[in-house]
Amino acid sequence: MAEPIIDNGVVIDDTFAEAFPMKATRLLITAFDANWASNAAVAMTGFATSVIACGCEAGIERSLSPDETPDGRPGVSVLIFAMSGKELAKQVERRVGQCVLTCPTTAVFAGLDEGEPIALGRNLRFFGDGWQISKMIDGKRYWRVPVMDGEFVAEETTPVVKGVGGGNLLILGRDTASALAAAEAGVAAMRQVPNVIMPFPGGVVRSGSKVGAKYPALMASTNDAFCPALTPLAKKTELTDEVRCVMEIVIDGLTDADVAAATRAGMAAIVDRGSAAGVVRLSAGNYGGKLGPFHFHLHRLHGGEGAP
Amino acid sequence: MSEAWLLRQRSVPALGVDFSAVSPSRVAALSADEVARLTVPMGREAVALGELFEVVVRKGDGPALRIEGDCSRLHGIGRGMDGGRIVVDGPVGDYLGAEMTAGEIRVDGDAGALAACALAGGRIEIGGDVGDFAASALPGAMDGMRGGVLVVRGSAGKRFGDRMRRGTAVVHGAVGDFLASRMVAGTIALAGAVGEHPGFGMRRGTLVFAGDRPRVPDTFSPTGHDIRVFWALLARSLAAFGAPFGGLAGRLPERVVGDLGADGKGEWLLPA
Amino acid sequence: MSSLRLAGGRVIDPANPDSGALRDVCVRDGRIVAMAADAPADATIDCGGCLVMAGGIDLHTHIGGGKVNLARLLLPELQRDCCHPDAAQAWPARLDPAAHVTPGTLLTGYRYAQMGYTSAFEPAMVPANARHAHMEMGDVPILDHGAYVMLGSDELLLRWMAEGKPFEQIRDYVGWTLNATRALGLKVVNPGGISAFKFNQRKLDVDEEHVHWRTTPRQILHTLARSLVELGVPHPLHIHGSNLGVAGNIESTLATIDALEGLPGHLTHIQFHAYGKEGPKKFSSAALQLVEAVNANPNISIDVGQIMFGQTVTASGDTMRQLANADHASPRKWIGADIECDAGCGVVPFRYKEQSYVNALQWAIGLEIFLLVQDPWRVVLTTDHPNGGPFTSYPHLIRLLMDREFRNEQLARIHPEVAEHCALKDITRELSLDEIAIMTRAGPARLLGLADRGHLAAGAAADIAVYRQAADVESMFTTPEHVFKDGVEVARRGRITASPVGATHVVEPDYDRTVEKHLKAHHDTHGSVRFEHLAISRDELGECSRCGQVHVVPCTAGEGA
Amino acid sequence: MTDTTDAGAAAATATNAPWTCPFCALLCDDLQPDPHGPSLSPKACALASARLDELRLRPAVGARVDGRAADHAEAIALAAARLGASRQPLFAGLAGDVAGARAVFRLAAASGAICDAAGGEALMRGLRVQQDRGGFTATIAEVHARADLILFVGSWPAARAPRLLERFARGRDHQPAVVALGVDPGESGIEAVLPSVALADSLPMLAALVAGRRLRQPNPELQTLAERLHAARYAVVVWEPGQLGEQGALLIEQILRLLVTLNRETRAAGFPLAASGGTATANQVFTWLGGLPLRSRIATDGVRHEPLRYGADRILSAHDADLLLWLNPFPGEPPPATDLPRVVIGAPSLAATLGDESRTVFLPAAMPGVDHGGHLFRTDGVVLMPLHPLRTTQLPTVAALVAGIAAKLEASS
Repeated sequence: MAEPIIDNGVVIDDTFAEAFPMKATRLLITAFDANWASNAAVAMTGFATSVIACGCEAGIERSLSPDETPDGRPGVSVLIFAMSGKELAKQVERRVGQCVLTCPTTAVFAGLDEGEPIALGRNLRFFGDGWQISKMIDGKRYWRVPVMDGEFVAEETTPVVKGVGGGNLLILGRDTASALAAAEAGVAAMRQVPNVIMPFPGGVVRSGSKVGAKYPALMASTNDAFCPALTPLAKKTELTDEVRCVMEIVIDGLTDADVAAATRAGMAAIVDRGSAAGVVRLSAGNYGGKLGPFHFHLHRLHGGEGAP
Repeated sequence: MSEAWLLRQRSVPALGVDFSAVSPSRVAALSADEVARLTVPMGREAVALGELFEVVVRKGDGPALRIEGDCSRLHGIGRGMDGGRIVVDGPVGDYLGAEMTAGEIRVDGDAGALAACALAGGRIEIGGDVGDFAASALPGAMDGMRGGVLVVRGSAGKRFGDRMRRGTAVVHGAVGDFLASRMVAGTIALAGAVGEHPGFGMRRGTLVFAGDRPRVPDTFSPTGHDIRVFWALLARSLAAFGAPFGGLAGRLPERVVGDLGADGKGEWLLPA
Repeated sequence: MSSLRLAGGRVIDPANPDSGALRDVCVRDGRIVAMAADAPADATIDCGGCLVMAGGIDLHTHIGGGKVNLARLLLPELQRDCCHPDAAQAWPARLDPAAHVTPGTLLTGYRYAQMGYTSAFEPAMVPANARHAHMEMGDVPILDHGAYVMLGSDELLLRWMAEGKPFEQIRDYVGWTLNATRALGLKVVNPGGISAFKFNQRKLDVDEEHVHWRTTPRQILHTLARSLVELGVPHPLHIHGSNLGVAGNIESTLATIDALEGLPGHLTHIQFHAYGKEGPKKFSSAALQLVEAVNANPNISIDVGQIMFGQTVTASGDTMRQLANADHASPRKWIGADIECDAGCGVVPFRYKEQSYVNALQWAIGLEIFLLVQDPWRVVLTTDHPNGGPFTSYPHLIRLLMDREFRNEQLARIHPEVAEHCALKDITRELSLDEIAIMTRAGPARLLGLADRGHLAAGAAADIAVYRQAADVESMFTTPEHVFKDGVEVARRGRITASPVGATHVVEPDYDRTVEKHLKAHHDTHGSVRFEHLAISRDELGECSRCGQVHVVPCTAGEGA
Repeated sequence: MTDTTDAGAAAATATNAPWTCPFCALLCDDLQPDPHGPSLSPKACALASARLDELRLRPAVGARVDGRAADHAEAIALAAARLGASRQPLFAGLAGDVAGARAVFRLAAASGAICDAAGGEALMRGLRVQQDRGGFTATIAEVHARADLILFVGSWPAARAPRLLERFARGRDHQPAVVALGVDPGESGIEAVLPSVALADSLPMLAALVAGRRLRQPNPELQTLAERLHAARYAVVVWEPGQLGEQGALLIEQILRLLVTLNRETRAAGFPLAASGGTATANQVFTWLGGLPLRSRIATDGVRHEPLRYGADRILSAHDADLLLWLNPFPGEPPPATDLPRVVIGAPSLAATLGDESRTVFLPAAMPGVDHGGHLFRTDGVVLMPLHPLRTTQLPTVAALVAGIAAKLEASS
């Protein structure tokens, strides 16, 4: 292993985050005001932390001002990632059907220009029980479904593109408060980067995992090498005694460059706060490079290189 | 390499001529002589293009045809066209761009009846007036215009958009009686005066009356619901058609639905 | 008239001995004649490598009359820019097959002749519309023709049955009607049902009473079939049964056979009447049940009414069923009519789709019937033009019947559930040329009583088709080398070479003329034209049929006469 | 210059011979022409009586060529020559019987003619509905047997088919209720529903009410009418395409919509009343021969059907033809004004309406149902009525004249 970089007192491991190809789409949810757009977006991206049991990973990308939305209303942009186009279509239909169609005043539009289309309003329209109306406007089809507050407008389809899931950054802190504060700062910086989401609650996950377990039924289990409770016990540990708390930020993005940019922004924000803020090291999770084609080397990112 | 052609009129044909065989893609591959020898049916005879026109080759970046002169006896210009571009400097006969699937036609003059009839794709722009049954259906066909864009800068005749199913048609001037009769779907936007009985028997589809506000028949009923989302989308799209449609976004319309004598899912949007 | 020798062809003539032998067929004065092998003929055509067959006979094809013209009026888009009334048009033209769904009479005659058919019979002539039907048939060039007149939903029959009038009076009414309308046979359509629909009854099973007249289809069927036997009319009662197209209608079809009590009956477009209601879609093939009944009842003959995939139009007198079908119209438009207290009509366009479960099953059922009935003399090849598909699809249909490999290729394209479960997939039978000749020529001629048609023995009419033998029977049967009508060559390799006027085939059964006073009394009260105008005279028939010959098919003295 | 010798004396073959009145689309055949009296049997309507009275003034006109008398053969030859020279003939009028229409179709096919009927607008109005939506109709005997509510829409046909109601209702035990919508039936005593709006407003409203739609302001009279239509066992709606205005096809389609709705639960049918003169007959004949109806161009390379563009007036004003062949053996519509060469085949009385004859061949023709037998379709399009001569004449039939021209044309080509 090469020499670690130490910047502002924070050690940056010479390692890389390993990420996987996913399928992704972006939806624009608009509403009467920002609050209702947010309500819909929060609900539809809820319980979407990991594909392992949620079917997809989803999150709010950012808020949209009226001049950024197709209908000139406030909105929210969300990204949804899944392991296949088929699963993504299923998740979009369920989540939009249950969380957007139902939510007062909302409308939903495709947020990407190109890609393989999957159904957005195409199947939701049947809620209209024959009263739905289709409109083609400038080559795009919209469905207008009568509902109690007026009509729910949904674009017919949304394009699906290849995305990247599973980018990550591990923050090794001296204690809970400092690790959490650093993670929050990292997430806040990452949220400024377009085309990415951090799907876990608050953007942060504490239950980092390794592949497999002693129990045959489990696909993944706790990342013992990064658990402070196991520093003296685990067969192999990545921690030193001064590390008492580790937080992880998982990043899904439309491209590897987007994930890289987010990782870089997050690292920079944490490093800026310095070791004085309680962060000992930054590291990343990988499987030895055998499982995912996308490798995000922390040193290169810290050095300003764009792509991994 | 495809050529662009200019047909400069020598003489107005004695009778109506069926011009539908002269498409940009067909003539693109021909030599000037071949174009001149190309015949079009005129009654029981066939008349060579060279007899009617001086054939001039022009530089072009794709299959294109420019026709200059009084073409009001040329019927079916651009009929069934599947790409390329036709520009006519002068009036044209019936069936302009009928059954066209792709490409572009511009006419700087008036067009006869049945223009854009069964239009499926592409764009037709008529600088002058258009006759009856523009954007309508062929006899027996369940659908009229089914895609593409028709823009009429002047006025339109009767039965505009009869059985129209899809696409967008825009009239800057006045439009005749029985506008959008039996309309199946699609969008028609109007900026001028409207004749009698618009929307007669319309089943679905959208009429936007940006100019004169027609009398609302008793078989149309208002729906007071919020259509701001749809209106924003539509108004933004229509703004591209120029002045009378420019400020629509700020004129939230009244909406009525009908014709209840038919399926009743058509809508009129009457901007404030 | 000169003589002609068709030399050295393989003669497929199953009505006579030695079918399949290589021999000459000779013609003089429009008739087949026996000529010595060395006797000189004015013209000789080398038919080496060819099959020589009698001209085709379509015994059930809607070629003329009100509903056919309504279909043409309803569907101009099928004829748009593709209709060629002129004989010179080459065949097979590059035409949309849909152009043959509602062809004009000229195109009808030419297309049939171009396929080697020389006779075609209109199966549903409404009495009130009989003149019109004869006019249209008269304008079908080349083909011999004739029509079956419709009774069974006419108010007079139902009234007389309800009033318990003597059978003889009804029989004589049938005899009068056949004469008056210049018919060749008698057709019943949804017995009593067309009338019941006028009284707003929407369904009528074989043993169900007409809501107003209280008669049942069973009684109507038996009365009409018995009338024909007593009048000696050769063609059995032509029966379009109850519940056409309805899942489970095999019950009414079997009840119809039962109602005949052994009397002759021809069940037409039987495919549309052979449906069960098993399976997940409650729609299944009842071909096996039907075939069993046909095999067991020698009084029964059938034509199939095979459906072919693609656009067509259904034109039927069965207003009751057509109204029920109208919601499936494609394109979504249709015409119906209540007609003159005689009958009705419904014209509903249809598109049969390979991927439709119902359509695919209908297709399979038709083929199953063709391939499972034992006696080819009682099965006639039809698509019920245009109801199941246009008549121009016959060569394709023949190939499906003669070529199992081809059939299985088609089977692979249809709705997978049908392809997997239908009996058709296990049927290995391939029909022989003799069997095809029976189903398309000899059989229909025999069923119609046309003694001098459908075969090539000396004395028969010289209606002959000469096909160049080829492995692909579809192309072979599409374009014969030569077609002769009454000895005159009318088509050569797909080009029409002559356009004679065909003959009208009629029956003129004897009946007791006293029935006319009852008829007049009824018409004076209920009719819309004077009684004297109901009957078409021989002279008037000539006006209608462009002075074509009239062939009176003899009626034998019936059992009861 | 009329020959008033006899309409009657030379007339009717036998007093009791059947005769079919050809003067309106009802084609009544219960009239007994009286060869000596001033009129027909008492059943005769005013229309038939007037037409027969006109026949007594038989203008003695022979063939004419460019304004002068000519012999028949010369006129036929000239007609054929001009037709042969035409690059695009227009055949219009097209009244007459089946035999005439059969002959005209063949001549049209030989000359590539565009064919339209007199009153083609009205014909197309009904036709476009059949093409675009279909129809559901009844025939006279059916209406007579079953109708308990008869609704006239938009016109009162007493002047054009005087005996229509009589044919529907004579001798019935239960007389049908008769209502007129959107038209005042004058002195007839027939109940009228006259909502204050135009038919183009009232028909959609009636269709909507029959379909059970809720309207903002339902017209109470129409509401009642809708209820009566539902309650009827067999409602029959009668209309005249020729009286429904330029866009009458749209109105007819609304009537059809209403009938389809009614037939879901009860029974109902339409009864379009055709124009007189046999143009509907020509339409039937052209349709069966060529597969497409009138307003078609018939040529050896195909039939092209243009219900809008092939209107005779439109063709003439657009210079889409260079010769007019006008055909009408019944007294009635004269050929349209045109500066094109004309061949006019028709009733002798047409001679007086020709105007400038400088390029006109006129061939007088016998009148079907008066001068010779033949066949015409009754208004319901189902019953093809046989016609009988009422008098003897030397005039050739339309069929013979047209066949004569066709033979000449063929000989010269």
